[in-house]
Amino acid sequence: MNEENLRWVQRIVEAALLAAGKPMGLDQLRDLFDEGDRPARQVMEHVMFQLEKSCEGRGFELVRVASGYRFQVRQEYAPWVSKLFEEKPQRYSRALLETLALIAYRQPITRGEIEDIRGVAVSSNIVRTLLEREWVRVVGHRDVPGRPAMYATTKQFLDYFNLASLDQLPPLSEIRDLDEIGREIEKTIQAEIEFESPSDEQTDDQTLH
Amino acid sequence: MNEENLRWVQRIVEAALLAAGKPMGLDQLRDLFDEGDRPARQVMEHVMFQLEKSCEGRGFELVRVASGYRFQVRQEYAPWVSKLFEEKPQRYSRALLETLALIAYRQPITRGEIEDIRGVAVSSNIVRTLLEREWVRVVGHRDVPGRPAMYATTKQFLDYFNLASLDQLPPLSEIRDLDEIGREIEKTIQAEIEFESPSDEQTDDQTLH
Amino acid sequence: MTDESVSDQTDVSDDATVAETAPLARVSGKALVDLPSDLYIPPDALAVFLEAFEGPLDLLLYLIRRQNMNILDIDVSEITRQYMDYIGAVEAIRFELAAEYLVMAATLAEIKSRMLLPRQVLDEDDEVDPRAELIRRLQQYERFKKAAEDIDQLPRVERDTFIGGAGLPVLPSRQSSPDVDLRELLLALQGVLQRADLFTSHHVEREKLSTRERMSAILATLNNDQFVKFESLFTVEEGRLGVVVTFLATLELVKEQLIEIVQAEVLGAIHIRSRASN
Repeated sequence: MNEENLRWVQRIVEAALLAAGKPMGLDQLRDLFDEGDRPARQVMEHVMFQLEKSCEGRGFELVRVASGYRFQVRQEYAPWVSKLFEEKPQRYSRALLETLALIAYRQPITRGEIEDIRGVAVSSNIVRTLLEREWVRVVGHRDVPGRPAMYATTKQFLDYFNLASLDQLPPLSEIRDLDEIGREIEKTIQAEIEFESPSDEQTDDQTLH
Repeated sequence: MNEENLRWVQRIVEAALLAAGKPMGLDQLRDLFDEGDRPARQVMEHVMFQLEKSCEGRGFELVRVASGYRFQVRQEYAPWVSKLFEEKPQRYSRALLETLALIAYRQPITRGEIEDIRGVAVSSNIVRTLLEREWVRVVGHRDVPGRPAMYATTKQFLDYFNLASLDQLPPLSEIRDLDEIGREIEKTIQAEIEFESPSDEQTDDQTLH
Repeated sequence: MTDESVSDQTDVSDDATVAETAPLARVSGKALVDLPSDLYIPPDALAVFLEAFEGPLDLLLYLIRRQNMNILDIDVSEITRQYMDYIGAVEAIRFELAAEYLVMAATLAEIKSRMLLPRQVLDEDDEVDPRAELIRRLQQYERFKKAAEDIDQLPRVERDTFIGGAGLPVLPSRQSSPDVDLRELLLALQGVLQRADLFTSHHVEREKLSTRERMSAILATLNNDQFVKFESLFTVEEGRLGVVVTFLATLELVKEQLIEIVQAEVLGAIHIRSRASN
């Protein structure tokens, strides 16, 4: 494919992405072309790269999220652009975000398992909101009494938070092994008994790793 | 206003026009800026001119309509963009399929004869759809009062279903107890439904380990 | 390695920032960042106070952080005392207290009593040490609490970014036809036949479909009132089978009174003409 052809593909892809107003996958974009003109995947990847470059120094950028590519306003201009919309962006409660985090990092997970970790009941409202926003969906039922639904996140969830895949979520903090904790406690208790007072000096080497 | 400043205004205006999804007047655009930063109308006109130029050779352009400016996909890319909005074809009704099947097996056949076998009237819409699709054609008129048209299947019908001749269809006597076909079709339809639901494939690769 | 830095941030030892950046609650517009240290809490504030927590684990984490303690090194006696004080205060004003808070109170009480017992009791115990179990739960909860905060910080659509779109040019209308599976067609036919059987029982004969196909073809050839030579219906290329099919189709057409056959003289040419017409 020559230069002129590549630019032609690029303009059509650009036009389509702007017309769609939602993310489009490489294959969806390729399907817009008639069979004879359809660019190979490799060509498309090159085109997407060029398109990305063409947005340098502009008010928008090309971003790849879970369901494909989309043009979006650069984050630095959001303060001005947000004035276009009267409604303030929605804030989400901690309970909702914690539930969402558990589903995102621990999927597939049941409501009961979420409640075990959070230590409180999960309100039906929260689950409903997450389902209605299409951030989570039911992917099956656990084979235990009551057959509770198992939840997982969707591509829409990733799209909304500007992620291409779950790997891009901020990493979870490490957790100490239970046996290890047990041994630490043994030691501490030992120390407490010996000195008959809780020892503050130990704090440093007990820091999480 | 210096060059750098102008480009900054241009990027914000560009971002706002892309996000707005509707035409924006010059004053609406100026209102996005805080009073201290607000560009004069003259400056804005210059910015709009620059913006227009920046779309040269791209898939979209800046157009001026009655209520202001907006980005629009270039007309020449309409043929590709229109594929985005292609409606998914509906399924044919059972009545249509029955009519088509009877024409295939009992041709040449009149509408009245089809109605006799099906026990219900055949709507003109069905016949028109089949004629438009060029799956059936009129091969004559029966010499009875009303001179009803006699329908037969076409070569296109055979081509569509990958048949060399009607003989390759199973004989009527076999069709009466084709329970297996029923089961297979159920499966196919089920598979199609699953395939169509957008976020099904992701379960596996989204699972965190 | 990246995990390490994250866990450093979550470490309770540098906790002070958390209380500052995340107000516990708002009481009539004012951020409630810290709780009154004496235990006299006005009833209104106490209600808000409880709402500010996502449950007993969250409350415990708060207490631990306020004491500048490491989760792994909780002074159970002190934390239990503070927790009970809050629970007691809430109960005193007879707020409905969620069961989870009371269960936690019982757990804390159990841990405290165990620690007061001589050591051999702990040793002979095979089940999970309740203090270790509590620490595990606190750690587990805290990492997801942190994860929730992280998710909230991710740039998101409608707040930190906006999707770009442009107006559409005039689009040509496109229509596409539904796809049909042959088996769908056969299934439909089966349905008709079953229904038709209710009315007539011998509608279905053994019949070569090619005959009916040929009937249509012959009718299409006889498209005006002209007579056509009978022989012209046959082509050599089709071979013997083709001849038979055409012949059967002709007979069927005669039977259905769709064509007429004329022979002007004995052994003369046979002509056919459509009785149907176009």
